[in-house]
Amino acid sequence: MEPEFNNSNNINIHIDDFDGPLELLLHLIKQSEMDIYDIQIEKITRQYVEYLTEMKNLNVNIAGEYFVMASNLMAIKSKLLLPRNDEINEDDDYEDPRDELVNQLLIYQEYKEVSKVLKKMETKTSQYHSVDPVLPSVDEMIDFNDNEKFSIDLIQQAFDRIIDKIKSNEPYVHSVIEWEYTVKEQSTYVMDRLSKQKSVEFDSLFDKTSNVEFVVTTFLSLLELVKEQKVKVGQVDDKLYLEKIVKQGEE
Amino acid sequence: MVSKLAQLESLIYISGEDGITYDSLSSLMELSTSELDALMNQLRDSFQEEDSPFTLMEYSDKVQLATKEELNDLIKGYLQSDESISLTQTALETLTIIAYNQPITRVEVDDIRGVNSSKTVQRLLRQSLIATSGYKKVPGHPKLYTTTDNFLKLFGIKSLNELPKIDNEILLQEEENGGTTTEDNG
Amino acid sequence: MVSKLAQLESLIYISGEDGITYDSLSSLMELSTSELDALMNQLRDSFQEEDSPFTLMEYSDKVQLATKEELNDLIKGYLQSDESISLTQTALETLTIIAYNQPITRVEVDDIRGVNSSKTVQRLLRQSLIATSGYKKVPGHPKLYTTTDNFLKLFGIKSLNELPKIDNEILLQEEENGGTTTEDNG
Repeated sequence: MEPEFNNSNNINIHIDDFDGPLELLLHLIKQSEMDIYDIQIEKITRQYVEYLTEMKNLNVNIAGEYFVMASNLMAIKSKLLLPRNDEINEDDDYEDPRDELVNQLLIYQEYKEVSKVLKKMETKTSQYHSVDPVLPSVDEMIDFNDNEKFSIDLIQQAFDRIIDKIKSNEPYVHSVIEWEYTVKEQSTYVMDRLSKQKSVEFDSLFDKTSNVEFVVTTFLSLLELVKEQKVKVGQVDDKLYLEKIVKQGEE
Repeated sequence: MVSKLAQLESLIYISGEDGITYDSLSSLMELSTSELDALMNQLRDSFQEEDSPFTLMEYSDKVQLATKEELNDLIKGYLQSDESISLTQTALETLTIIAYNQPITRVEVDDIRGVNSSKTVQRLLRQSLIATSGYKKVPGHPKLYTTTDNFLKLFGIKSLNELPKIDNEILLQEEENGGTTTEDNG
Repeated sequence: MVSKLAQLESLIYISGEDGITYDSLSSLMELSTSELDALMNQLRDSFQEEDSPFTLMEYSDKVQLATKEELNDLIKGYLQSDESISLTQTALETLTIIAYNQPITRVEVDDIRGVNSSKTVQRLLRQSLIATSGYKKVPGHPKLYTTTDNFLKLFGIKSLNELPKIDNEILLQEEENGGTTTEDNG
C-alpha cells in the first residue's frame, strides 16, 4: 500500500498521549487539514486503522474504545457507499451518516478548548500561596473537648470511610484489553472460508463461541475486503451472503 | 491594642488554606453582614499597598489569605517541593465536562469523552475536586458527580457562574443527542 | 508592585509554624546581614500598628509569624467552633490508620490511603498526636510512627485496647491489597 500520508508523524505520538479515540480522530483530521464538517471518511478511516495497526505492531496495549471507534468509522463508510435512492436524493430528510460523529467531535472539541482556559486559570491560581491552618496545641484541644467533640466514634467513622474508599478503588472492569484478533488474520479467515465455498452466509462466519472481539474484527476485515474489491456482499431475503470476486486472469 | 481590621485579618490568617466562612467571621466578631462587608473592603484596600504581601482568595462562601502573585518566584525559591495538585490533561478534561454538566453520571462523562473515565473520576474524588451527590433516577441508579469548593479554589473562581462561557449552540446539540441531562444548567 | 518589606513578610508567613532562618532570608532576598537587620526592624515597627494582627516570634537563628496576644480569645473562639477543623478528615483517617497499624511507616500509610500523607504526618507530629518510635529494618530505614498518650487523652480512652473493634477480615484484605506490612499487629 502506498503511504498516502506520512506515517512517521503519527507513530512518534504514542497512543497513550491521546485522551481517547475522539482525540486521535481530531488529531488526524487536523493533520490532514480536513474540514470537520466534511470529513473524508474513507481517508480518515484508513489513517485511523493504519495508526492502530502500527501501535499494535509495537505491542502497545490499546483500549477497546479505539476499536469500537474503528468499527464505527467503517460503518459510516459503508453507509456512505450505499447507493442513495435518487427519489429522496434532494429530500431534506436525508441524514448524513457522518452527522452523529461530527456532533460528538464538536462537543468533545469544545470541552477540550474550555479545559485549556481552565488550565490557564489553574496556573494563575497556583501562583498564590497559603499556609496550613494554625493548629491548636493538643492540650488546648483536650481543653476544648468538654463537649466531647473528639469522641472515639470519630475513629470508627474515619475507619469506615477508609474502607469505603478502598472498596471504591478496587479494580474496575478492565477497559484496556489486549485485542486477540487482527484485521489481517480475519481477512485470511474470511478468504479461507470463501475458497472452500462459492457463497458464504454472513452469519455462518460466527458461532456461539465467537466473542465480541472476534465479531468486530471479522466485520472490519470484511469491510476492508469489500473496499479492496476482493469480496462482494449480496442480500437474499433477510440474509447476507459473501462471494469472492474473481478478477480476470485469476484462477 | 488591636483594631477590628486586625481581628478580621487574624481570623482569616488562622484558618489557613481551609479558609473561613463569612458567617463565622460575622458571628465571631459580632458584626452584621454590612459591617463585615465594610471591614472586608477596608482589608482589601490595605492589601493593595505595596508593603502588604497578601491578597484574598474568595470562593463559595469562604475567604482565605494568600500571598500576592508577584511573590510567586520568591516563594517558589523557598518551597523546594511543589505540592500543588497537578492535573493531567485527562483529569482536566474530565473535570471540565463534570463542571459544565453537573450533576452528571460517569457514563455520561464517558459518552462525551469517548473513553472510560472511571480511573480519572476516582482520582478526582480522592483529590476532593469532585464529590458524589446522590443517584440518578434511571435504571441502575448510577452515582451523580458535582464539583466541590476545592474545585472553585483551584481555578480561583467564586462560583460556577464564573466558569468560561461555552458555545451554547454546541451544548444544545449535545442535549438533543441525549448524551447528558442537566438539571440546573442552561 | 511589592516592596522588600512585603517580600520579607511573605517568606516568614509561608514558612508557617516551622519558621525560617535569617540565613535563608538573606540568601533568598539577596540581602546582607545588616540590610536584613534594618528591614526586620521596619517589619517589627509595622507590626506595632493596631491594624496589624501579627507579631514575630524570634529564636536564636529563626523567626516565625504569630498572632498578637490580645487576639487569643477571639482565635480560641474560632478554634473551638465547629467550623474549625482542628482535625481534618485527612488527619483523622491518617491517625486511624496509624492507631490500628502501629508502628507503621509513612509509605505504608500512603499505600492504604492511596495518597501522599507526608504533610498530614508532619502536622500530627507537631500536634503531638503521633510520635516516631525507631526505624523499620528495611532498605532506607524509614521512620516508624505510633500514637501518643495525647491521642488517648484526646479521644477519652485509657488504652489502645479501647479502640473500636474493627472487622479484622477487611483489615487483612486491606493489607494484602495495600501492600502494607506491619510487624507487631495481628
